[in-house]
Amino acid sequence: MPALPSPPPPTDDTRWQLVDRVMQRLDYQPSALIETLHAAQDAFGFLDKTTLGYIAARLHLPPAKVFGVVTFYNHFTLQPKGEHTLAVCTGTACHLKGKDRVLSWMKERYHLVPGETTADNKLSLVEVRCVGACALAPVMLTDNTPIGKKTFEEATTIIKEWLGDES
Amino acid sequence: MNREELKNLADEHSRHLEGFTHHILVCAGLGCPDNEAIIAGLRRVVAEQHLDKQVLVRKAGCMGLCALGPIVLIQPGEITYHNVHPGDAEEIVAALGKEPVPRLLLSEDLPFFTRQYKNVLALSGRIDPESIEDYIAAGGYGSLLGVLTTMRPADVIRTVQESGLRGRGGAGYPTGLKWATVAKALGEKKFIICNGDEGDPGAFMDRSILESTPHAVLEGMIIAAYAVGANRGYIYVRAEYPLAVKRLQRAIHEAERKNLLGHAICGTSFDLTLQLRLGAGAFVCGEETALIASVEGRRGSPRPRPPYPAGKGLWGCPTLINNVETYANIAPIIRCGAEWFASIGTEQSKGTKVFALTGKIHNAGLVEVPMGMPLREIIFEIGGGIPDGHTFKGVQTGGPSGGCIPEEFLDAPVSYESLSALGSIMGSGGMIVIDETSSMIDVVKYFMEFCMEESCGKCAPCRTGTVQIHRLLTRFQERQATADDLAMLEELCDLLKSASLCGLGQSAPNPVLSSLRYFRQEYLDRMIPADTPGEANS
Amino acid sequence: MKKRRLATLWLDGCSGCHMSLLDTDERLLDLAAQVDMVFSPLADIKEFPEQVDVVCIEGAVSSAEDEARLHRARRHSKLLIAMGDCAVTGNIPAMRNVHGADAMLRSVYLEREPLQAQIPGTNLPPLRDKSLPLHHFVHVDLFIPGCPPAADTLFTALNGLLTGTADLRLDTRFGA
Amino acid sequence: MSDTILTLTIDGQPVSGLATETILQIARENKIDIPTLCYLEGLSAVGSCRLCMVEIEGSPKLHPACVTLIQEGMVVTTQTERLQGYRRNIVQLLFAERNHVCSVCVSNGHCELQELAHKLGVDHIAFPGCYPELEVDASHRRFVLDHNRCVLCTRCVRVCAEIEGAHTWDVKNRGMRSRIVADLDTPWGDSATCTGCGKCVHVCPTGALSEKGKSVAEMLKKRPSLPYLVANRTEERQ
Repeated sequence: MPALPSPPPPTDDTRWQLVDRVMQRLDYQPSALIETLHAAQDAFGFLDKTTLGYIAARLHLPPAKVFGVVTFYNHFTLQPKGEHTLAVCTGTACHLKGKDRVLSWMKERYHLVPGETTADNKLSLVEVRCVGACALAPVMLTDNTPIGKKTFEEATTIIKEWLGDES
Repeated sequence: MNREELKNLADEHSRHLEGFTHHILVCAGLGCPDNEAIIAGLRRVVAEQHLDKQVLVRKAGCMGLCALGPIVLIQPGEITYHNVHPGDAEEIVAALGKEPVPRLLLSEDLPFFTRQYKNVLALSGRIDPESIEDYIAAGGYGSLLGVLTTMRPADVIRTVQESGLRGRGGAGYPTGLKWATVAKALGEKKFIICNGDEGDPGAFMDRSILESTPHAVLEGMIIAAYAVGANRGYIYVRAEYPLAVKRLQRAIHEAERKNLLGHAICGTSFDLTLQLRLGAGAFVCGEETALIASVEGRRGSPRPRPPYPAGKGLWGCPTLINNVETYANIAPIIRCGAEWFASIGTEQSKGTKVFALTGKIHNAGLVEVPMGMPLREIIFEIGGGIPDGHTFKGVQTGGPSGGCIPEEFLDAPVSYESLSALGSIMGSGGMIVIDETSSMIDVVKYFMEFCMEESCGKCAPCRTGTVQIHRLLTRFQERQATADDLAMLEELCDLLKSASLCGLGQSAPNPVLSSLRYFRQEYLDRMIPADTPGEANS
Repeated sequence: MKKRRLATLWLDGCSGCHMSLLDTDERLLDLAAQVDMVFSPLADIKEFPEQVDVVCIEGAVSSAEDEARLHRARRHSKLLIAMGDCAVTGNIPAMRNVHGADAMLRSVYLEREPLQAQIPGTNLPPLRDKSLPLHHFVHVDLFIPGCPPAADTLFTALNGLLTGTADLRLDTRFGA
Repeated sequence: MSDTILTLTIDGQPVSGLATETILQIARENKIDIPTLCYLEGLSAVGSCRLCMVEIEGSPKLHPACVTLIQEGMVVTTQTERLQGYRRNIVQLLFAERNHVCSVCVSNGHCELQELAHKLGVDHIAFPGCYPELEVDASHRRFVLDHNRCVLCTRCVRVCAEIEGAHTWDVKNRGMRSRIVADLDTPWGDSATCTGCGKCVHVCPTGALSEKGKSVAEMLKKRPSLPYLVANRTEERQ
């Protein structure tokens, strides 16, 4: 079978090279899909339909299959995130030790629920699956850095700082 | 690399390490925040005082006592400091060779340290996870070289079989038997996979092992691949474990450079390439057929077994899948012999097991104990009991697939057989302690919500049944449940257990069933009396 | 032989099931020989009586009033039959459950450019947010699915109950 | 080995088959009825609806008949009270999962879910409905996808990928949020991959996929063509 023509990247953004490199390293095999999606999300922060369409075409995968994979895994997001991210661990130890406290605080003070981003695009609140730092429960990650022990106070201080909230 | 070169490298690096009078090992795991600042602080003080030649500040793996972290270990002397801050650097350096800093000192007689039996974790916290030389100087890769030069694949399999090692991922399938099946399976290509998709919320054994001693896992995998005849392998790690991923990547690269991986390993005719594959957030990918689907780049939906992966796995080829801790047990078994391993533990559960001890417990952290140790000893002696004057209510083993064991069975030994007799499972090693302030129904509902969110949606009983069970538990939580609800709850649990496609669905009812067995009164107390007209069941 | 006391109740349904019951034609006479019709939308009786042997209920439970009438019927009847899909599954009335009662009322009375844009309120029992089948409130002794169940099915069921046939095999299904 | 004839009993009836055949195939050959929903002859078997679970003597577990190969001396039971109970519960769970309103459904009278409920004696749904808010995609010129009636059997996904070769359909999300999806969540009418062949419509067991402009009486689904297609194609290849 003659090779299908492969499309060029959708834009001349150099970040496409990061995505292309992964596909090339994995020989454009269908099995490269998840690794490629990781690379694309690392590069662009999220996965939009242009990106998915490009990856599907390059890997010769049906678009529906790509969409099925992207939406199966929690880690992938189709929406851009805010400048900062507060991730609240939903592991068992964190549940027992009151992860809900900071979530209710966020809801009360900023009307923000997990999965949402503030209107000024400063902060995204997300829930993450157990990060395995259970001894620090309840665990929160501020821009991917775990904070422990005095979690609640630390987290609220950092969030107020991010949002320029001086009260 | 041959045995002699390995020995030379080990000797050379040992001499280098022995050249320092003091070693300061800082836990650089995910569970010890600020460790980078502490290491930087210590290095700065050492440099300022021109002690570079005498004092070596090293990054190390997890030392287990995460609740009191960050932990710093001083050698020689086995001095352990806890709750260290970057600002403590000067004091720590000043105390080297003198009286330890009392404020930070942990007694080495703590049962937490003395009651453990470290096998898999023996090097954890003792070596730099990012240095292959450190691992080799500690005897690492010796088992591999021994295997490649003196043992046939069948000998390796026999040794593993004789050791009695069972899978540490949860199900406890005999490891040697699995290896033998893959070795016998027909197929030109065979694969080996390491399951590092530790999805049980509240468990972090595999994260810690991968972060602390990545080479131990690689060594186990290389030996396994040799034994079953696989030439390609994948390590599937959760994307939530960035540090483990980074260290594994580095470890693979270093092992390749030392010819311990890749083409013609150590001059033999054995080839093995290992690649990392990142999970993307799906608990069900811990199930082996789902994990294979994910490695193939597909949705992580399990498929019916048989055929089992040992016969038809990755791309339809025979595939060996073991968990991180299982592989980490291999090198010690080869090194110390099957008899040694089989001498530890109980009749049907051999060796040691690593547990992640969390929840309402003093010494939250990672512990390794011989199989057969009573739960009470793990929780009350090693774990230091329940903090803040609260009382023990139950311990959940096996996470969302396990059950909660109450006080009256605390003298049961931890082993595959006894935990399953108690209606729980060994699982991967999560041990979550619950005190009297938590309602069992709340805990059980938490696990059911987890299973509901993590259900892949392929089979009807799990996809739809978890939703209905979760709804019923909410009715109990809100004290709206009726006797019919209780009957329906039990019926649905039976359905999921018997009819679901994979382990996730089949074990999802376990927390409910075990709480109905041991804490039934909590359900009964939340039911509305039979003669009250029922509220709408919606 | 003393005649059995039969009641029928019409909750949130289209009355099609009652029509189907009337559709038993001349067999109504056989039924009439066996029962007294003590309460029914087909008879002018205001209060649900105290002692009823069999009550056939059409329609889903869509308001507090429906709920109260259902409970009263259950309290005073030996056998309660869910007659037709609305009573058995919620059927058409339950289609609003996806959006809730408010959204449905707004959509129907305010957002469709009606002549008089207002939600009728006075003198009407307020709707429950969800419209639900009978068995979510009370114990149901027999379910007769069908929209509506065929006249034959209804007759077989009633006749069977009255004559004490142990094994009632009704050839009907949802949507029949 | 594959041409060895094996003998076994299903519901007490002695039957025989090849080692490559499944319990379901042999049962159907012998007019033993095992309920199925996701299974369709001609498509790969996925064993996901769990309705065809059977008991096998000597095994504590239940086995999906559609993917379990027969073995010599196997003693299979397909109709115990326990199995029928599970089947009734699964059918009820499926009804409760989405908005199945048989009386106004285009497939009323020729729907496999409705028929299963009837055959299994499901006369009401014990579980409360979930009443999810679901879309109806009527963007295609000839066909309609109504998620309210979908049971996620994935026959449409398989027929499109395996027989038509278009792979327009897949499943998005997971668990209770799983939905059939075209391309990159594209309205069906805008799908670049759909060939408009209509095979998905004809394999759909319920009213989730239907043809526009057809009345309930007209919306009959034509299925027997599948094994014929598969057989022809296999012969061609050989």
